[in-house]
Amino acid sequence: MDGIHDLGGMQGFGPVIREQNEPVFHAEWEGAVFAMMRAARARKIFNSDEMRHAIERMDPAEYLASSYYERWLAALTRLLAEKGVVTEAETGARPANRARRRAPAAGESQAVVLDRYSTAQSSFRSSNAAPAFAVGQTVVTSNERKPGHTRLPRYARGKRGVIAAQRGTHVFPDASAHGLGDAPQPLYSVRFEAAELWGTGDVDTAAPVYLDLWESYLATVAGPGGDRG
Amino acid sequence: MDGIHDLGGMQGFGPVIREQNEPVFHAEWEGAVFAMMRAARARKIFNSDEMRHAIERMDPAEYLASSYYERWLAALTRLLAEKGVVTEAETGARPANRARRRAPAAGESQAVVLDRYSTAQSSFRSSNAAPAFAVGQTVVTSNERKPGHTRLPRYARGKRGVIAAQRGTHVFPDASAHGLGDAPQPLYSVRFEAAELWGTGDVDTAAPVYLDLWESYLATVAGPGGDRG
Amino acid sequence: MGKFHPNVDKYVVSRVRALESILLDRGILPADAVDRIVQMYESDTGPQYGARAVAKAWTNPTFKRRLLTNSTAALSELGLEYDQLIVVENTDAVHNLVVCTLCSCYPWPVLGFPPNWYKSPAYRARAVSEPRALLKELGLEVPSEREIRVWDSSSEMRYMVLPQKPDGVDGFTEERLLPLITRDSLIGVATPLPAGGA
Amino acid sequence: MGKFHPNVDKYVVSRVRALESILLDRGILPADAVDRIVQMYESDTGPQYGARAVAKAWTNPTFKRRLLTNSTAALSELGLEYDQLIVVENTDAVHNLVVCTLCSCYPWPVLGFPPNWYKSPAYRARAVSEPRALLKELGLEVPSEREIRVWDSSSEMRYMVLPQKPDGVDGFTEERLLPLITRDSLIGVATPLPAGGA
Repeated sequence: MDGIHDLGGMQGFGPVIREQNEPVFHAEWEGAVFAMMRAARARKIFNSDEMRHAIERMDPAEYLASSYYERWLAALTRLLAEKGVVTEAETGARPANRARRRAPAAGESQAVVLDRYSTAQSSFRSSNAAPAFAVGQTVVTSNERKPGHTRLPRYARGKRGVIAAQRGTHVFPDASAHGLGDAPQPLYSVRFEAAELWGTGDVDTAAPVYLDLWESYLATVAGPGGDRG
Repeated sequence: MDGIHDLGGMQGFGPVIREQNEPVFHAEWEGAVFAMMRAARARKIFNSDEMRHAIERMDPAEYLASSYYERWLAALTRLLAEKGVVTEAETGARPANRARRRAPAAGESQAVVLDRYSTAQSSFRSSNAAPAFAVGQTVVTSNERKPGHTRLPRYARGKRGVIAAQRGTHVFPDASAHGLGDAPQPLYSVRFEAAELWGTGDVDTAAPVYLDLWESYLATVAGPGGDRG
Repeated sequence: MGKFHPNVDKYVVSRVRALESILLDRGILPADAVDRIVQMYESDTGPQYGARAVAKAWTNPTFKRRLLTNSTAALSELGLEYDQLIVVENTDAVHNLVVCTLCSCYPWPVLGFPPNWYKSPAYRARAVSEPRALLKELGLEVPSEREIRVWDSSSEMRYMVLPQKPDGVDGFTEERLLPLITRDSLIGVATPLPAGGA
Repeated sequence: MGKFHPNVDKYVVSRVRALESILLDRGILPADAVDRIVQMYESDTGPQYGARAVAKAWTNPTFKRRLLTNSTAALSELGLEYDQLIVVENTDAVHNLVVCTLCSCYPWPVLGFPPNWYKSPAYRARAVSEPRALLKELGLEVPSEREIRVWDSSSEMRYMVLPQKPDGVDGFTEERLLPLITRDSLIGVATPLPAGGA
């Protein structure tokens, strides 16, 4: 979807402010949201593509007004409701101060306190299908406007690029976010020249963008540079 | 600029809610903002293109969180400061309850309480230059990403359309918003097919969009349908 | 008041009052301007000119032709000097819809103040890319074979729809037709009211 | 806390507490999970693995080649099982910069938690379209003739920059190099600290 999350190239946001000695969490509730998200993911209540799409479906004004962990909280609440685990009415009705952590039983949290990365989370899938595009080939991206989750940003829609690398076969987020399974596809690193993305104005031509794009986002172009010259 | 104001085609905003028996102003302060804007415009402190650009320069999160007249207030405050009429420090420092309207002198507001439309506001300009494009001609819009004000929406950037009508010669907002005078140009009504704008997905092909575009936004395309076919 | 400004009103009101008092002091805002402007617009708002032009076009074919080809001349016959209007005609083949995606441009001289929904991000975002679905949500089903032309008001030209005349109003005078011609029908999100409906 | 949520904190905290108590009751959230996770990440965060890999690459050309061509194998030598990393090398001709415009994808296993600025709309919006100007604002001047490659993390592959080795560190051990390798230099918004600077 062409949602508010698709920020690449937008103007008007002002400077990037770096905080010195930034803490891991800025408040206790951020850590709690992080832990709850971990737990829900460990219990396989939803996957990472569903989580991203839940964030994308926030009201655009609320999205921009929210901090990172507020967005996580919104997505978590929504997905727990959509999956029938916790209704929104329950969350709203529960008295705010009821959370009392019991004394921990040794080892209890093992299933939830995950390793920092587990290969079970890998997006790679085995495949017998050969990739359709070769390194160096010019491709054009889809101009399709999808109602659901996709990982082709709006700024790179209908644009020409060159295959920079093959990245193997991966879970397809456009399917995975909608309960349609892994539907794996070859993935490519595609290089886009700045003038192709941002036009002919005051553009820094020595600043290409590389995107990882799934095979179904891409189509061949006639001739090495295509018919646009 | 590719700012938050450029909303055409964005997804995720939800339903359009119509208010029954909507009042002209929803609160007294809205009428005051409207009147102040009228007064500032009547005094020629800024023009309508500068006003639009001031709204576009709002912080994106604040833009979406604001109502229509809150945006006007933000633009008015900003422009009065930028034009050196009222500094932002003055607005902030002034006690909130100091506004006391004096008893009106008869006829005093005549210069400000404008007619609903005055031909002095017309955007038409006389010109000897013949329009470069003819009705029926296929054109392609600029892909230029401008830092300032422009009236070519992002969804119609780098797209092909057909000249539907010539609209005469008009003030050019991209100049007028930046103190660069009227810089008038021929204006055209351009028809864009939905598939050109929104791609090959689930698109309503019988829903073309017509935009009024200035000559410098447009370029010719080789052949009647252009080289893209 | 923005949806996400829980306490915005007080803050906004205090800023407005402060600015108002400064502009009064400096003579930029005449003392009676706010009251007079509010009074004027609250008493004289709405689509009077637009509706009048449509009623006349429905009953007078030569006026209709002028309205569609030279609206400035047609509107001056109604006592309105306005040179920026384009009138677009609904037919069995074409339905027209007006929007402004970049801000909220609207033909104030003929339609009065724009309603809040017209200025909402939802309308501005959706009208260009999914007009048929949006109109259906708003209660107007446009047959799939009828083209919907969306007029995105990107210049100072303004757009007004000339809706199709309802059935059963042949022989109606302009005065009888007027109440059928709603603001929403002149934007393109509704049809005029039926002959017995006003 | 959102910039425009003046009183967000209390409201958010109450929603978080309510949800936490429900998930505890249902056994989805183990009783000690929040404390253990917070403690684990607060004590063990930051770019340790990433910095270690770079220090080793600077001192060991064959490891560097593996890191650039098969990061999974290289990282497993450092005790990390991670198969999603692409390492991109800065040279005199190319500077690399990592962003995620659609959300905030970041190579957590090698760099720890992403800083807030990396997740900010401003960084996500600007890094792809005006990287050189943005880097200059952040204090890093990249010569105009040097290509800036922006890696927008659109898939589950993650990106880490292999920065250029500072001058004057020839013969340094990995341990002496480590403190020069900042998180920001591994994202591409800074260069490593100078030899005397840590």
